[in-house]
Amino acid sequence: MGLLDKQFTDDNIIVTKVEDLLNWARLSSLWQMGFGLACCAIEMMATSASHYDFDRFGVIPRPSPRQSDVIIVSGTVTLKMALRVKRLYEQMPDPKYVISMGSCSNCGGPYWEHGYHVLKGVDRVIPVDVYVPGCPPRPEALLEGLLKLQEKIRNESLVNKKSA
Amino acid sequence: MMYDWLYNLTGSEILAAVIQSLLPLFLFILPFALFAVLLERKVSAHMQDRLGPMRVGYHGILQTVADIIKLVQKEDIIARDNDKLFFNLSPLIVFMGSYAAFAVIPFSSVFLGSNIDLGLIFIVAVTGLVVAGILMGGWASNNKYSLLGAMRSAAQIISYEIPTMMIIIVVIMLTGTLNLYTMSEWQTSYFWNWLIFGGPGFGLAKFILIPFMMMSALILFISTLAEVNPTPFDIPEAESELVSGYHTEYSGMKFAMFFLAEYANMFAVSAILSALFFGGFQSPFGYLGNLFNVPALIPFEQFFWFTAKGIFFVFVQMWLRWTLPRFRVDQLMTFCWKYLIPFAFVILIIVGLITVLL
Amino acid sequence: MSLKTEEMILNMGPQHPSTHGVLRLELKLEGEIITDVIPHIGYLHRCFEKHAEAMTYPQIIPYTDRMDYLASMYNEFGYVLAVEKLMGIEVPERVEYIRVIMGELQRIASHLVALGTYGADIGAFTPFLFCFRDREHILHLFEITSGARLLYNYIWIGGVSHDLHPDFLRLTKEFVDYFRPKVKELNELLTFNQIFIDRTANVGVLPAETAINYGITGPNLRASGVKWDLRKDDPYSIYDRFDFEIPVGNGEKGTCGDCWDRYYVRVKEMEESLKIIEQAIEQIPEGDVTSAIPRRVKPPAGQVYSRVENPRGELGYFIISDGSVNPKRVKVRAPSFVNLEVLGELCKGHMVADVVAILGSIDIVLGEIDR
Amino acid sequence: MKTPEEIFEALKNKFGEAVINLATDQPVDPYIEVAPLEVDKVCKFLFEEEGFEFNSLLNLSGVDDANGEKVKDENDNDIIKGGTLSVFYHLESTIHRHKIVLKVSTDRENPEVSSVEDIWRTADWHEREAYDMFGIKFLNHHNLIRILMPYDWEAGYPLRKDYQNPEFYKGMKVPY
Repeated sequence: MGLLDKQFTDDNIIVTKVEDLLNWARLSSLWQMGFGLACCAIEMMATSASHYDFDRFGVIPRPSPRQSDVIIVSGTVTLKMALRVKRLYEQMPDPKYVISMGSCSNCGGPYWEHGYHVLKGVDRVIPVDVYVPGCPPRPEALLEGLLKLQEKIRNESLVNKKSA
Repeated sequence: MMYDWLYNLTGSEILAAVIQSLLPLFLFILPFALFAVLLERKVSAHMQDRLGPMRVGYHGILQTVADIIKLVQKEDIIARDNDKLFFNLSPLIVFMGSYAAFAVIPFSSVFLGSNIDLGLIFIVAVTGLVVAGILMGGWASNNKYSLLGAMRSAAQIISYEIPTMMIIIVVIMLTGTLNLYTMSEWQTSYFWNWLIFGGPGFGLAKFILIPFMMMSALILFISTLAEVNPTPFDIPEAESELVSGYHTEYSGMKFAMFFLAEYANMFAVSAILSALFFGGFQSPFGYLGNLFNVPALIPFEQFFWFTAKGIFFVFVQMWLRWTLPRFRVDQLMTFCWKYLIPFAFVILIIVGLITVLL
Repeated sequence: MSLKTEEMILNMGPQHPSTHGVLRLELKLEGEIITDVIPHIGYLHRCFEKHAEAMTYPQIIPYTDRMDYLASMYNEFGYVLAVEKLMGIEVPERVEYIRVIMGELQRIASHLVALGTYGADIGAFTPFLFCFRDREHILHLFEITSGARLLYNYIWIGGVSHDLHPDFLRLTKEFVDYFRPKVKELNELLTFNQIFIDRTANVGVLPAETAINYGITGPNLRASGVKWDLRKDDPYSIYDRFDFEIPVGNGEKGTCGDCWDRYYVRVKEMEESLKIIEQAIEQIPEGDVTSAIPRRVKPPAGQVYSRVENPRGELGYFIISDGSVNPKRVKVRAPSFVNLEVLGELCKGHMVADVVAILGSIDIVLGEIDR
Repeated sequence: MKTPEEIFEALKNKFGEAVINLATDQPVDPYIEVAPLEVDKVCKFLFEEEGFEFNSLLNLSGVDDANGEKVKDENDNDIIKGGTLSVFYHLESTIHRHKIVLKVSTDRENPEVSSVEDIWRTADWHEREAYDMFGIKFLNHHNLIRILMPYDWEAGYPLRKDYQNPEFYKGMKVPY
């Protein structure tokens, strides 16, 4: 996570106010990695396009993992691709988030049984923050997933609860 | 001038100098860059039947603030194979180059960083630093996309500097000065005195000059546009080809510096264009301060007109950016060497003859 | 003395903004000039053919959707035709019309994505969003019919899953009227833009001979000047009843078979599809749409190769049945798979920026290539 | 326009033993069966001979006939011993507008078929796919490596009927 995360042992007004500011900035400007895998990528593109407009939430696609905050794993992750997805995730700078979009990347989707080359769930290689179900999820579902992620970020803390 | 004013105010030379050098940064460049990024997103959104940022503040006005605060928080990745010194230096140089250009830009007759006689040459020189920074970044990233982007960028900026310089020479021939402030002063009030309409006075020369001046302004606009890399000239960072070009490997604040420098640069070139051809800080219709006899109002009016012209040209840049496709490297070079430079040359000669003969 | 630069290998993909998915291209460069391109595919291999062997015939339909996810309706259409051919099922008139309307709407939707992303590849981002905006209207039509936006499972063996929405025909007509001017808008914004023409004309020229030898089909083949469209040349369903043109490339802005031709053929095809849709709406009869759906799909033992003109080219299904409820083998002749093969040939001697232009003009869908 | 019968006659006259028979008992398309190591010559003939000119290879698909003997291996998995693998070729002439299906059958344990890659360039990837999925070796293919599966996939050929999926691939669990 970021430079200040979990660096404080006790809560006080300054820390909480700073925390609110930082969390607000993080959640308002989630730059998405422009990275599509399969069918869901088309819905992801539709979400960024005029009709649904991801930009309203401050989400813009960045082509380079170094400048992105959230990776939307949109589609079937195959065994051949899995290590690349992991690599991309590792290339992103902290704090970073993962949205798993669609049944395939949640759990293998329709390919769970006979998919000899399908990774059954991207959570086997990278940690996932929000799962969006659907095959493919509607753009509204992806937006909901994004709002859930924002909620999650809003509750992040600079205080290290364990040491407190 | 501003320095004298500040000196009188603070009574200390050092303090005055420091304030004077920081003022543009805090008063103008940072707010402007933030504003320009938002403007870009809003302009592009409305051109594309979208709304753009809506959730952060009223109609997303705090969007870029959030972006910057977020970027500050991000991890600063320096990969093992990066050349650390140059990798870290590059964004600083790029940012410095575009920031330094603001020192001589005459925002108004009072608000002017430094009134040096070599203003134009200074701008061309410091924006040259940007190339060095980009090359450095591209090389130090140790990434093939960055390297290709940096190489393209260097080739592009250096080529387009030639028509820029030629047009600047044309302007120098007419105005007889390199000082941007004097140049703006020379094109006194009322828009028909602007250089694009042949400059002040109503001689025969003015009317002969008008078509050439319009062409010069166009060439200058195109070639300076190429130096700040928006589409159709965004070859160094061509998203669909080179991922993000020379800044592919940069994260967090370093990326933000490239980002802000780009928008600062956008304004800088617009400022040059308006200072050279569009009367700089001069109002097109005379001043309210003169009308109501309040001279103190005039610098503010001038500031308003200058930024308004600057932002208008920035808007034109964005407009082009979201309308046109991108050139290919060789086409870009062809465009420069086969069209812009010969035209600039012809204009140079004709304007030279006009100034000598008429 | 000639200067020689060291060969540089550039890996483009699997994550790259303009590889249209998870394609990986290995570019061998000399400076910015391409000496060789090696495509590496399989990053989206989802084992369709294995699934097909384990499923019953109707269960396979959703999987065909997921192959070419930009033209799902047409994938179902092709598969269903193959099974019907094997079983000898005659489908009701209304079903044929519904399938054709869906197929042509799908063709427009698919071409819109192709053209839009092509614009984005060349660097013009706005047409991309305009195309997606128009595509939403088609997706809405699909949604009121089948309930899904992208993957429909609508066309079934012997029929369609249910009848059209009562408003469907009216809305489709409205869409046709809405869309005609939009094609013009796209042309003004992108097609005849001089920079766009400079970027695409005379780039990646594919001669007709090479195209046929490489098995290229669809708009890519037609752009090379070969008038070959299965809707006319090997008519299936009821395509022989409609009056429409086959647009071919003629090198209007450059050489016949260049990227611009490939692009423009798609624009023209959208207009032709509109014509077909209009005629189909006029002619569509009333009737039951589910009457011919068989209770049990158990084709006789044998093999069949059936093909349709997918938005990307010839989509063939090769089905071997052993007389049971599961097929023994389903092989898909995916048009993108075949079309992509020629990429290396087209790119040689061009620049890095052209690879993107050429790849975009071939219009691939990775789901179909890797299956 | 030539019917499958005419094509079969011509091939039989030209190649004799290499062309095995014409299967007409099929519900839709009849096919001509050809010897696996002669298929390139047959195809070359069909490609070049005037009146045929099959200039387009529509499809090339491997098939596991699964007609061998089913036995249990040491881990109690069904495997198939013996039998054949087949390859189907769908040819079309865009000049004469006729189509034909060729079939070759090859030994399952050591499947070898001549490559037709230098006749139709499109066969390159099709053959690589058949190799990838079934392990059919196409002789004289210039670059016969896996195409869809990872290059380092070691667990066999997935579309064979007795394929067993591995438990792990590079540390990732494969089954659900």
